[in-house]
Amino acid sequence: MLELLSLTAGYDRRAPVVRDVTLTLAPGEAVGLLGPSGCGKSTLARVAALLHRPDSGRVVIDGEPARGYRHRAPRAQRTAFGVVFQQPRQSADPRLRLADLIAEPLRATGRPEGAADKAAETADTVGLGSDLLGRRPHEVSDGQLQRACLARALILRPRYLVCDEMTAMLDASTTAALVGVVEEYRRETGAALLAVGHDRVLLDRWCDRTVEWSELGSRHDGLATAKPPAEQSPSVR
Amino acid sequence: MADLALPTAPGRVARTARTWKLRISATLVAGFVLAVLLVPPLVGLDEQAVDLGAKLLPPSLDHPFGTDDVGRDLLLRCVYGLRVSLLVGVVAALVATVLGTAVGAAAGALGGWTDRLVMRCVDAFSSVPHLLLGIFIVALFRPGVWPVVVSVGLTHWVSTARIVRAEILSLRARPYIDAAVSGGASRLRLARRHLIPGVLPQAGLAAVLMIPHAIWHESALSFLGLGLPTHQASLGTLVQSARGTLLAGDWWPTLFPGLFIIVPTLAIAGLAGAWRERLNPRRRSELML
Amino acid sequence: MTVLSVRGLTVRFRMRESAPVRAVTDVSFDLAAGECLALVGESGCGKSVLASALLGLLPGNAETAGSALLAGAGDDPATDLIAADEAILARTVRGRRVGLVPQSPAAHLTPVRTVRAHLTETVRRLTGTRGRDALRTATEAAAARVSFPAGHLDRHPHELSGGLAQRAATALALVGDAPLLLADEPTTGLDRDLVDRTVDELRRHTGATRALLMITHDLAAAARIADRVAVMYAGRLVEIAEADAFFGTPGPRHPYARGLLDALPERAFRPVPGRPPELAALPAGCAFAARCAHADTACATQPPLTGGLACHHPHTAPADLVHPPQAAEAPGA
Amino acid sequence: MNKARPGLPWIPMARMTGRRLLFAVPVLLAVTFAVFAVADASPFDPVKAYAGTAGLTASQENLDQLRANLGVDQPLAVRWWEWITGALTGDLGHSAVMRQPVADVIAERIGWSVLLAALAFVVAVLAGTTLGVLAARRRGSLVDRAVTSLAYTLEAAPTFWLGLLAVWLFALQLGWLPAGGLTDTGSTTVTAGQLTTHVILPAAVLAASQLPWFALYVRQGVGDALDEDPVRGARARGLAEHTVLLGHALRSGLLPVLTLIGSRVPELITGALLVETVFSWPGIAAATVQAATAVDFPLLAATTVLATAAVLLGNLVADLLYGLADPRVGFDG
Amino acid sequence: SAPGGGTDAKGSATGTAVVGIAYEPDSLSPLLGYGKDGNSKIFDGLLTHDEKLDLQPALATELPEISEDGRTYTFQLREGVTFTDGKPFTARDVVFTYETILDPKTNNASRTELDAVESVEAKGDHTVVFHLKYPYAPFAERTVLPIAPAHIAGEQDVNTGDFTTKPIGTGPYELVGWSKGEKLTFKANPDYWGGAPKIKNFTMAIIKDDDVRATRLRSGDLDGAILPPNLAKAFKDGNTATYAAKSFDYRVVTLPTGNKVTGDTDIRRALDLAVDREAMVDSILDGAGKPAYGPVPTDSPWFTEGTERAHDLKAAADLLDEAGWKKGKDGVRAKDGVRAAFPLWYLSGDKLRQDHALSYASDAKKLGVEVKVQAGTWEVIQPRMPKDAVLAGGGSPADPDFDQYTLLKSSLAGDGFNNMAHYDNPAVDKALEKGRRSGEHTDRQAAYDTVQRELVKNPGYTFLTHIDHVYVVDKRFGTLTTQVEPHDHGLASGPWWNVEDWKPAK
Ligand SMILES: Nc1ncnc2c1ncn2[C@@H]1O[C@H](COP(=O)(O)OP(=O)(O)OP(=O)(O)O)[C@@H](O)[C@H]1O
Ligand SMILES: Nc1ncnc2c1ncn2[C@@H]1O[C@H](COP(=O)(O)OP(=O)(O)OP(=O)(O)O)[C@@H](O)[C@H]1O
Ligand SMILES: [Mg+2]
Ligand SMILES: [Mg+2]
Repeated sequence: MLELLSLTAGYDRRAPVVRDVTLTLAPGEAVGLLGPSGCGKSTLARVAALLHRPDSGRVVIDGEPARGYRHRAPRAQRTAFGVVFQQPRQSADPRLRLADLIAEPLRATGRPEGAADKAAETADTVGLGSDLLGRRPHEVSDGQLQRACLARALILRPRYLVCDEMTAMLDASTTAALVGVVEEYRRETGAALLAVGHDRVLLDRWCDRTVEWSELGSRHDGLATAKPPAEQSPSVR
Repeated sequence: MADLALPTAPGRVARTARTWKLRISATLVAGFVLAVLLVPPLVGLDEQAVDLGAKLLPPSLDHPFGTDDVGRDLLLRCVYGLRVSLLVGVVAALVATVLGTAVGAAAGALGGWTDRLVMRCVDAFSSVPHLLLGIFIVALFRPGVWPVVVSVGLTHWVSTARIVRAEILSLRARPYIDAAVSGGASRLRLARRHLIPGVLPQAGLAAVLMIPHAIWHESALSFLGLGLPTHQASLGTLVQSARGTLLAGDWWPTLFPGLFIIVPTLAIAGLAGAWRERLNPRRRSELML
Repeated sequence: MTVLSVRGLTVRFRMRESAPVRAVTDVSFDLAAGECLALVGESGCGKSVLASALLGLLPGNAETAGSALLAGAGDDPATDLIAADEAILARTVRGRRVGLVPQSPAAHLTPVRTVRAHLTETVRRLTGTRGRDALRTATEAAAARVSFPAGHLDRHPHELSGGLAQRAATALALVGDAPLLLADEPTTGLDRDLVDRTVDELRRHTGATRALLMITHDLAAAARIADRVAVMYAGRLVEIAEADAFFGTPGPRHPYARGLLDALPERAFRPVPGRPPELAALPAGCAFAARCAHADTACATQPPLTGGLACHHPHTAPADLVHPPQAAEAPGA
Repeated sequence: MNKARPGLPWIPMARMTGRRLLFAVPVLLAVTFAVFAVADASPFDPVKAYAGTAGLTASQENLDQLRANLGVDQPLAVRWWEWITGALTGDLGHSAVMRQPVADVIAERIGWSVLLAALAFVVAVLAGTTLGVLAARRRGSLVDRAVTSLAYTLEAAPTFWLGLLAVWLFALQLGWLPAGGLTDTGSTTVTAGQLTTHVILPAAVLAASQLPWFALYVRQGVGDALDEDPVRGARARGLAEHTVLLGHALRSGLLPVLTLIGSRVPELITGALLVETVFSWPGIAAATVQAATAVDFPLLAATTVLATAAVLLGNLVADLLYGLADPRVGFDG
Repeated sequence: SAPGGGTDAKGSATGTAVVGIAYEPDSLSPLLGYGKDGNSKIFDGLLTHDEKLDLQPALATELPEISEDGRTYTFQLREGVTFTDGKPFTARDVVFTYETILDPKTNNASRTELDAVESVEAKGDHTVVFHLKYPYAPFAERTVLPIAPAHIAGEQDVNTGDFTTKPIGTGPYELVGWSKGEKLTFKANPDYWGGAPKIKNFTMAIIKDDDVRATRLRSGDLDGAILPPNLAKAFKDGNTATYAAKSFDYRVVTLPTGNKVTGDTDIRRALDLAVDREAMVDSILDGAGKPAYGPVPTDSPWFTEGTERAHDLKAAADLLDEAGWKKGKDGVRAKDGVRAAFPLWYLSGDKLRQDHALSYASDAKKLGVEVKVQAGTWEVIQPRMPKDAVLAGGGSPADPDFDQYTLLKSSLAGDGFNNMAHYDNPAVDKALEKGRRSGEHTDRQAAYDTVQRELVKNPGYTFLTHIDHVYVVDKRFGTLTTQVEPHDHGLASGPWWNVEDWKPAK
């Protein structure tokens, strides 16, 4: 069970992006998170995955409060999350071949034996061919890279998956395929899922429940809101 | 078929040029290294033998590089000098680069107060004028190769450290670092796997530049009368002591040692460039190797 | 009037160790003024490479063949985008005659400069606007056009959310009012509202004189504004159809295209079976054969693109109900 | 949350400056003590240095008396403490080699050194950056090779060598510039005109010796940036080549260059020392060597404090600049 | 030529001279040692040297009156001489100068040179009497030492006061400015008692690097400069004259008594025969010098005829063979298990000494003696002097006592840089003592002859060369002269030793 309790987070203490948000993922539950662009979904996802320290509030993982964020979080807590980031280009180290990219978490957590095979296997499940594994990120398409990122997120067999607009730049078939992969994985492991997205139809179809950003108790104002910014901006024609 | 219609891209020409450059660099480096390793055991050089009768002979078959102002064969001295200078240059560059990268990476990757403390120590270190420390170190021991190596190595790691740290600070904010953290990477792993490879080009450039710079230091110390014993052949001392003859119109005692500094440096730089691109291939350079 | 006419465009990437990657093979199509062509296809099939090829921005290991004739307009003569040299492309084509919304917008912004700096600079270069105030106004107008909040103009790329970066990139691409706009997934990261507004803006921008090539996976968005849809598979165009026919009845004719539509969450949400072929080792015949339920021995030869379709066993809809798309007629020959 | 027009981030910058000032005190104390300690440990004998050539024939008794007179027979810590306390009250002590109060030595010379070094540094940064950008533009081209070779050659060329060559060429062969000194050798007053002609050669030589690092780092930074997506984006927008180079590639690749601004200061001082010797430039750097070999503690400590201050300042400026240049780095440090 | 600094500008201003020198004085105060050997420009001594190095009166009206026992020197002072601040010069200034130098509180490293002085006494305004502790024949030579004004220098700290950098004297020139590390500028003293100098403005540019100095001379920036012989060779055009000043400046290898090899008289003598001095003069000095067989140059009146030794490798080898130094397998001789090998140090950075050391080693090698050349700073070398050979330099022309006593006297062995070889020869000691105390020239000549002959029998030093100091000066100053120069040749030497007497051509 993952509890996000009255989280307030952002990049400037005076103007937090996420305000007082509470969200709970029951064990094995898949929750879709919908919200307008720029409202703070990715920020929330990063906080949930212990990658960003909130200004206030708590993250409780299976009853155990998070003891820190980023490196301060114990490795076991950090690796309980598999994260697929919104922008695959940015979240892949340009120097690593896809095979290493996928295997890196295994090696980083001290399990280098058989990492390559395991990586190839996982790559296969997400539909990456072996010839792509030898390439570097700039030699593959964005969609292919996103598949590699999904494989990387799955390889440590996390208990929680955080997918931040994982399918935003994927075609329908690939989307369906990757959702299938995630579902298959969840069936196998009983992992819970937080899927961030814009596509209500997709999330409804994919997740056990879909929540709207506005329902999360987050009061927000300023520009990055559900209200289209254009309506506030005087310079719009 | 469309495949047949494909013209030769300009990339292919560039590739051959690159390959050639790499080959030439590699050959040169290998040649110099071999010369340095093989010649001294084969042809002994009495560092203190002079032949006042054969003073300042221009290049000839007997003396391909000519002789210096006390009649010593310049070719042999250049080879011996390269041996000393490569030792000075390479060791000093290694010390400076390894130390600098380690410290810079530690400061940059750990951040916070560690960073501040370490960087202030680096500041303190870097504020000791290089030549001054060189003078003291050389004076503490006696003039020779190791004091020069130590003095260059000990003073020059700081700039590498600062460059590495700055780059790491910038790399640290990249999203793929988040991914690595989430993948369970420890700080050390993060530094080793993601941050340091990212700064290696910078550190490598510093290392390559340090080689001629160390030779420079060695000759600057001899200029101040504190370097290697001036009768011992090193490229720095050769260049330094050839100045007088150049003004008197004899060019060879300057030209050849000068070439012996610059050509190996360029060759090493060429190799380093190739290595760098292999390590860090990017869109454009990918094919050119 | 034809804005862009692509003939036999082929792009290969030479690889150091493996066989060359045939990212785009023998692609031909025309794009008329006022037209919006949606290019769809499975991830990795070569859509972005096609767009890059049209801008001459391919990486160094790419080899190209074929032609892409950009119609002349005003003072500009017609230009073959594939053959033109870098100087011409840089000075007269990019930004001015061909605009691009890149697929990873955040990665295509310079990390150390603000969005405003990017926009202002582009506005100055492409529209010739001068003067602080004029530039400021023009910058903000450009941002507003794609609903980029003015308050975020002074942020650096890494401080933007995915959707904001996407909007910034779109704003940048629209500045030049180019006759041909290449939009590579212009709607990723945007919520439904914004998607609609963005594509409408793109459509409006296209008007009657400009052309839009929109690469997208978002079939809803494509349906909303596209005149025609092109389906790409393994580097080849396999079908070009009128959008109404494609999304409505009778629907696509190529089995792959049908599978693609079936994968939509609002439909079967079932992926096309099998996996995309490796572009470095394409079969001699139809690349889709391995995944196709209808495949037989005929599929061992490459089907030509005729009548807007390249398939030996097209879906047999009552073909007579469909007007043969005219534009698709022209290339194949 | 609406960020107003962004001025400079004054507050973090001020905080960083403050922290640095605080740190400067222990650093300065440590450095002066280290200098005293190292000088004390060095085999150089202040008394012999003071006596000069006369010392070679002086009797031991005479030398011992001198040692007592100069006060260098006291323990190291005592001398350091006296110097520090003296310095705090504004008395920097008396220089034995210069036979002058240290304050006078510095006052007379520092201006000239700062003039020389600052001029050279500005030239080195500008010229180095320009050459680096030119080289990076087309890697492997003739320009690139020329710049790279030049840079490595300059790096290897001993400064006194360059100086000699410059004098030979510009003063002797061409007769354009005077060969050395602060003013014409015969004149007794310092005029601006003379100063200008006299500073050109030494400054140029010093700049040339500092230039390789800038040129090569810029070349590398810009070259790498040119291969990356942001530049692709900038190109796609149709920006002018110089904007792409300077506004995007250079801006991204600027970080190491800014770092060099701080960390080249010690090298600059080292170079100045040799240049001042070669050109008979009456600056402080040349005095430093004399102070070192003569183990002139007060002068050595004072010049070290100056050098340290220069380095700390250089580093602070560099750190502030890269906080500004790369928002991802910030002002923590 | 350089704009503004070129010869055109100066061609008209013939009253101006700019010379380039390699050394910079530490201080300009005579009390701290400046100008102690005369020619100080700003100051005068009681006496001065002429071109032949004979003593001539300066601030004194004539040479001193010496008492019978040689322990009292009486000087009559010139009247009407003023310092450049207008104050008159009197006996008080003389007493002040000498007493201050003798005061241990004064940081004067050459105080030892006045060791013989017991007291100085003014008799009235214009008479000064020196009382010596012991008869010291060359004492008058020491009184070329410049006289400082008591009314200025006496008012401030002698070691740190202003006077050390802004001196006032009675000399032909006044200091205009001293830009340390760059130049010293002088202007003529119009009221000089010896007549106002023709060269109105005189500048000494301090250029440490030989090559730069040569280049600046070539560029017309300088009117004259001291140069190493190989660089001076290039100045053969019509506008410059080259002067090779004879000197007492020798290069010598110390053969320390404490070392089993160098302390061996046979080895010493063999080396003395084996070195090829002519070759060194020709190649290393480009002909600008003479072979040295002892501290006294062969053309000095103090030189003992017949002490020259020809280069004779064979004789040297025979000598060693006879003495039992037999060649071993490695070509190095040995005797009683002692290899004939020793280190030879030279001052690092000094090319002249390096080349001498290397040629010495090469010559020794031919003889079967292994000399290992090493470089170091004085700090490194000094502690090793009792055992290791050093390539040293020295020489003082004014009186043979000045350098021979400190070089050879056994009681001074190891005292600072005195008697570096720890030379110990009772006959020499006796002769040195006699030469220093005797007032009779013939006695002194005999004494120094003894020294030179002893040095042939037991050469504790291998003297190599006497070096000419080479100067290149613009011809428009006419034909100039040089003095015989000492080892240290700073401001006071060179053709400008008497710049106040130059008569530039119009
Ligand atoms: N590193 C950062 N520094 C400052 N502000 C940031 C940073 N990252 C994001 N922001 C701002 O925080 C807000 C929320 O960003 P976030 O990425 O969480 O949005 P999002 O809901 O994921 O939007 P999208 O759907 O467009 O991806 C945005 O206004 C964004 O500009
Ligand atoms: N530099 C390169 N070197 C080698 N292969 C490349 C390179 N760039 C792209 N490719 C390959 O070319 C093919 C087409 O890539 P492209 O980026 O056009 O795909 P796409 O259709 O845009 O897919 P997506 O929807 O995932 O963005 C992919 O299979 C990719 O692996
Ligand atoms: Mg987001
Ligand atoms: Mg794509």
